[in-house]
Amino acid sequence: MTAGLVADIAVRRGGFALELQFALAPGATVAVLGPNGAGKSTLVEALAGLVPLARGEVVLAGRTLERPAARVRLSPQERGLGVMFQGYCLFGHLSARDNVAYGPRARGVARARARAEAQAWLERLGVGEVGDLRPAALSGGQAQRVALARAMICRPALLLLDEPLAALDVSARAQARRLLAGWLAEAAAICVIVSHDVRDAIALADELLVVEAGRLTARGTADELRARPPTDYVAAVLGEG
Amino acid sequence: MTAGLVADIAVRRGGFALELQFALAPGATVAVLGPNGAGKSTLVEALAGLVPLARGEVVLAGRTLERPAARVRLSPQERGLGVMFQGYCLFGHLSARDNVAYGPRARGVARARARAEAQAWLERLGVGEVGDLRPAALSGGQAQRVALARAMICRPALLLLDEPLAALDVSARAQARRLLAGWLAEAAAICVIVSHDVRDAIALADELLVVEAGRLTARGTADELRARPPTDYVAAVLGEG
Amino acid sequence: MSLKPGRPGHANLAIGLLAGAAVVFFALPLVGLLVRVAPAEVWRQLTAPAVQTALRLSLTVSLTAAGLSLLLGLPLAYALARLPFPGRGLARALVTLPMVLPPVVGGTALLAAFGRRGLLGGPLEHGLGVILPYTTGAAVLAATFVAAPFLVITVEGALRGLDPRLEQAAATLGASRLRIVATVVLPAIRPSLVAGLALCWARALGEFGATITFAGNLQGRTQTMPLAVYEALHTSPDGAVALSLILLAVSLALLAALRGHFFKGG
Amino acid sequence: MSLKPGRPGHANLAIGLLAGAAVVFFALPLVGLLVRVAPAEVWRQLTAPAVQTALRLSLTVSLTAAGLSLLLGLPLAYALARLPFPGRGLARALVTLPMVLPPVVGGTALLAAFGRRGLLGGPLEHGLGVILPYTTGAAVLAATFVAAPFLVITVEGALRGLDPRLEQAAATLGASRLRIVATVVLPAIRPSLVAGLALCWARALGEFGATITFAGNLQGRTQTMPLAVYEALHTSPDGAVALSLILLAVSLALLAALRGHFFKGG
Amino acid sequence: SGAPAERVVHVAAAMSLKEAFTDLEAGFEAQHPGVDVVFNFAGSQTLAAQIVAGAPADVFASADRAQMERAAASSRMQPARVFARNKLVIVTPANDPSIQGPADLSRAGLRLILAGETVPVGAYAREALNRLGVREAALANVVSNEENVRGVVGKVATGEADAGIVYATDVTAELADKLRTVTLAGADDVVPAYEIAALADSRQPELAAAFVDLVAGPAGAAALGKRGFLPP
Ligand SMILES: Nc1ncnc2c1ncn2[C@@H]1O[C@H](COP(=O)(O)OP(=O)(O)OP(=O)(O)O)[C@@H](O)[C@H]1O
Ligand SMILES: Nc1ncnc2c1ncn2[C@@H]1O[C@H](COP(=O)(O)OP(=O)(O)OP(=O)(O)O)[C@@H](O)[C@H]1O
Ligand SMILES: [Mg+2]
Ligand SMILES: [Mg+2]
Repeated sequence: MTAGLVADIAVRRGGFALELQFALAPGATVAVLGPNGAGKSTLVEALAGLVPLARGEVVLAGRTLERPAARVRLSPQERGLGVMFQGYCLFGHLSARDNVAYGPRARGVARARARAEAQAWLERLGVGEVGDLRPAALSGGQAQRVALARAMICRPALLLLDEPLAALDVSARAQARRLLAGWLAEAAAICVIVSHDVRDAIALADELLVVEAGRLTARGTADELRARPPTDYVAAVLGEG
Repeated sequence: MTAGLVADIAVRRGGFALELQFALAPGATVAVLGPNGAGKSTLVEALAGLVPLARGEVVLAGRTLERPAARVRLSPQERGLGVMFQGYCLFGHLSARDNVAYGPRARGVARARARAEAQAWLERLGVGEVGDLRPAALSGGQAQRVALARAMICRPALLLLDEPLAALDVSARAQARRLLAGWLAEAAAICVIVSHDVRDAIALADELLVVEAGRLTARGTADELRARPPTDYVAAVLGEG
Repeated sequence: MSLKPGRPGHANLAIGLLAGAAVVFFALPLVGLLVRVAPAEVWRQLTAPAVQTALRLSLTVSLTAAGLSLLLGLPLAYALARLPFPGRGLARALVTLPMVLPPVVGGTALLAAFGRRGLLGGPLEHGLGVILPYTTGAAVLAATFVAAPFLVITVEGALRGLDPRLEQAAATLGASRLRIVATVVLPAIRPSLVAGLALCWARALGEFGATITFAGNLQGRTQTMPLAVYEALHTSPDGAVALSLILLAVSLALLAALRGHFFKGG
Repeated sequence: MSLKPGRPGHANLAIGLLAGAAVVFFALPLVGLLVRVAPAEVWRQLTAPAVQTALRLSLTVSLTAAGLSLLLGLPLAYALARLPFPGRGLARALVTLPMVLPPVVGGTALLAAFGRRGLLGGPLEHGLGVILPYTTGAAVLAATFVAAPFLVITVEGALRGLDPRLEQAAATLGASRLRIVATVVLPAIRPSLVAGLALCWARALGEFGATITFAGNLQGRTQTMPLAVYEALHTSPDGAVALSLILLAVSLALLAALRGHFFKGG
Repeated sequence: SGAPAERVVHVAAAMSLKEAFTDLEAGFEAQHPGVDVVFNFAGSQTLAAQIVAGAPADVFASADRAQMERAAASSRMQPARVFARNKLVIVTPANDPSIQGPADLSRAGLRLILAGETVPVGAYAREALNRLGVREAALANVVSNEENVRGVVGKVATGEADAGIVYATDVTAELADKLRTVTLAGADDVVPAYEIAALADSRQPELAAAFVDLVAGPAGAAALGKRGFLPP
């Protein structure tokens, strides 16, 4: 039994199959790279408990989150997660601030305190001025930062970020990277960051996982992978960074 | 009266105001760069006729699309557009193929021909295998390419693309860039590409327009702007490319 | 604490209990009816020619009313939800009123409008030679009057909840407004549209008070199943219950077919 | 060709024409009623103590029924749309049946279930000392039985159309299922929820047949406005119409308040 | 009905007349070839409302004078004739022998059902109770004022009420085993009367008159008598 994350994942979705295993040490941050449709978002959803495993298991800090063979499956609520979705999934009827405050509120924090904390997060990410706007009135980059704040505010044990910086402009991206890096260094959380931008991946993660067509095809630091790229995709993507 | 696009735009949206003027020659492709919340998507929506102008005018190839002073406002249908939205806006009840075929069908193309054409576009963009899937079953990059195909298939006189490549992986991005560049060279269309990736902008556009806080702050080729960046943002963003 | 798949948590339990109570509340009266009536009686009624006539008429009238409700109600719902026009609030209120009016008064109101001495009765009779009361057409109008609001209100609610950006995207692709409604709006709200149509049709099928007042109770012409039930109640309560069970069975079959068609596997 | 803002195109015209026809169709009968009745008669009725009693009772009964419908109907709608359970299709069909049943037969069914000689009547009477028929409670049950299905079906339709990813996002944020329903699901379908509630309440307010059959007609206890209207129809048709207008005015006010509350500026 | 007839006579008749009038239909149509009698059975007040609003009827048969007068106020009616009478009885559930006469209706705790005072049978019942001197006490036992006589019969037959007052003709063969009948001894002079009239603006005045004559004549008396109605 390890203190980190053990993921042995087999998921079917329509015609697509995801099958991979990996283990992460406590406090580790990995970036998941891979071509479109490789299964990165599916991996995030499987870890979050939103798509059921066909086989395998997910164990976090010694606690079994899911193991179909033993008919164990914790609900997303019980997993202690923070998830940022690729499509954001903001609540359309709530203001940006109340979107961010949603997690704390669900965990019993009083409304005023939750809102104040949410506003602080928005400001840290450079979008303090959109607190009162509904998601429909947010620009793409503003919405992405609201979604990022919503995932991080609860200090989860497992943080899953799906393309957290893809819509951000230069300065917002630098700011968000700094914030994320600082938070990860300080928190004991395990963090899985999906990104197709290899520079973001290298800046944020200790290690890279490469997923192609539903399989783990490479794992290592950027330098290791650049030195011996196991697939064409790895060579191409690291050539960019 | 010019044969190209004349845009003199003033739009209010909640507390945000967009005010800028520019003219483009026939066949021109420009990239619009700018920080998050600067008004890039609002510009696209104004040109498309989805948000009304408060003042100003839009004239395309000598035809007035909108001029509030004369109480003229063509509907989006009458403008001869192709628009790719930042949030894609795919039709959830249609397959990817039928999403792409929607424009031709609306213009009277027979179902079978429209579908065949749509499938050809999907294949050109490297997502031929998702033709039968609904948008909810698409990965982020797949959905983006479906949206791109949907905007381009009708050979519009004015093509508006809002972050067309943001979710694409290395190889898909290269493929899409090539396709787009080829199409633009061949078609007589005017194309406005919103992007926060300066490399995409440089690869695709003859000229860059920079929008900051609702105003046009710079215009020129990448080299011109790099040589004399008028604002910090321009310097930062061109430092990246 | 670990949850096996499908094992309900506390909330599921609460929701399940209340939902179960609701099902029991709806089921019990129907069971009560069922145990009261001998199957032989149902069979006897089902094979009676008068009953078959009433059943056919009920289906014709209620389906025509549902069709009319679609024809008039969908544009109205769309206009209420999407086209700003003066008096919109009033129009919306107007549409809800037939639901509140006791049906018998609804029939009186229809007479006041379309009866021979009504507002339009004279022009209709002398201009077009049409006398509405006592005709199958009157039964259809009565059913439409009481049932269409259910479609309008349901669809309008769904339209208000629909993201307008889908319609905008379709507009930029060159689709006319009618095409957008047919190919984007209606498919996007299909579950609510089906619900509204089911409500509307069911209400038309069960309609009684406005029909007997405006269209009379004429066998073969305006005597729908609810009117036949009413007539039977007078002489043979068990026969009336048997008739109602037949009506229920028919509507169950039709609703199941409707849902099966629109929600495969639902 | 240039379009000025707000000038309708062909499709707008077609939609507008049909919507206008619908409005006329709904308005004409009401106008017919209005011109028939002298304002003095409305005033006379409004100030009659018996009418005030009936009005108060109608509001009490219909609002309680709407509340009960929410309490039982929302969980049922949620279960039907989101929780797979055996017999779900049957349960859904069951809920639609009270809409199709002629209300008088609905009342008979309620008697068969909760009457003194009904399935539960014995246990209720001897176990709890409760005799339901002829009580205000019976009127509430009758109204709930016929009206709740409108809420359930409308809300279920809206739930089916709702993107389940919002609920998933809320679950990852640690919200319990009840919290998700209250803070994400219901707000997201609010327009349909309001529509369903309006339909349900209006149907409860207009309810007549099941009430008189199951609860009887006793002033101050079970004589709601529709029953009072029906009684007046025998002797004073104009009085009955005046009563109906009062009922309409009250429901208009309440519906306007409901919509005003839920859709500011709608 | 049957083959499409050239001429149609619309007869609007009180619901309680359904069986007797239906018995008369075939004979009338045989006497008048090419004529189709179409009945509209409903509560008298519903029919009166239709006539006031101009519904196209030829004959109206009402269960009481009040609704006939309402219809006549529209000046569409010919003079009316009484063509049948009825009798009031007390009904109780078949298995409940406790009620023996009108005096038992004032027993405390009894669940008594009457038609509303505006419904003909309800008005007659109150008048009868008045004659019998038990009006106040009996009315205190009323748990529901039904909209029509069928509601009274149904509730007593299912045992939801202990007693009701209805027309003798309402205890049909189908209900005979569910109901026990007790005579309202002492109120024999309260006699419900049915009225019939042709409409003045009938498009078939001769046929309408002929149908009225049939109902008010010997054939009508026989058919009505068979269903338990009393002669006028
Ligand atoms: N609900 C679903 N039903 C069926 N197939 C699905 C579903 N969701 C995803 N898929 C398929 O699974 C595959 C993996 O999708 P996924 O979203 O995990 O890719 P991804 O690696 O995140 O790609 P991207 O970089 O484009 O976001 C795709 O081929 C997609 O079409
Ligand atoms: N419907 C709306 N109502 C009110 N304000 C809006 C609305 N839509 C956009 N805005 C505001 O307008 C400003 C410009 O938004 P826009 O979407 O045009 O930015 P953008 O340049 O596209 O940014 P990004 O790169 O993040 O996509 C933002 O501050 C946003 O909050
Ligand atoms: Mg993805
Ligand atoms: Mg944007």
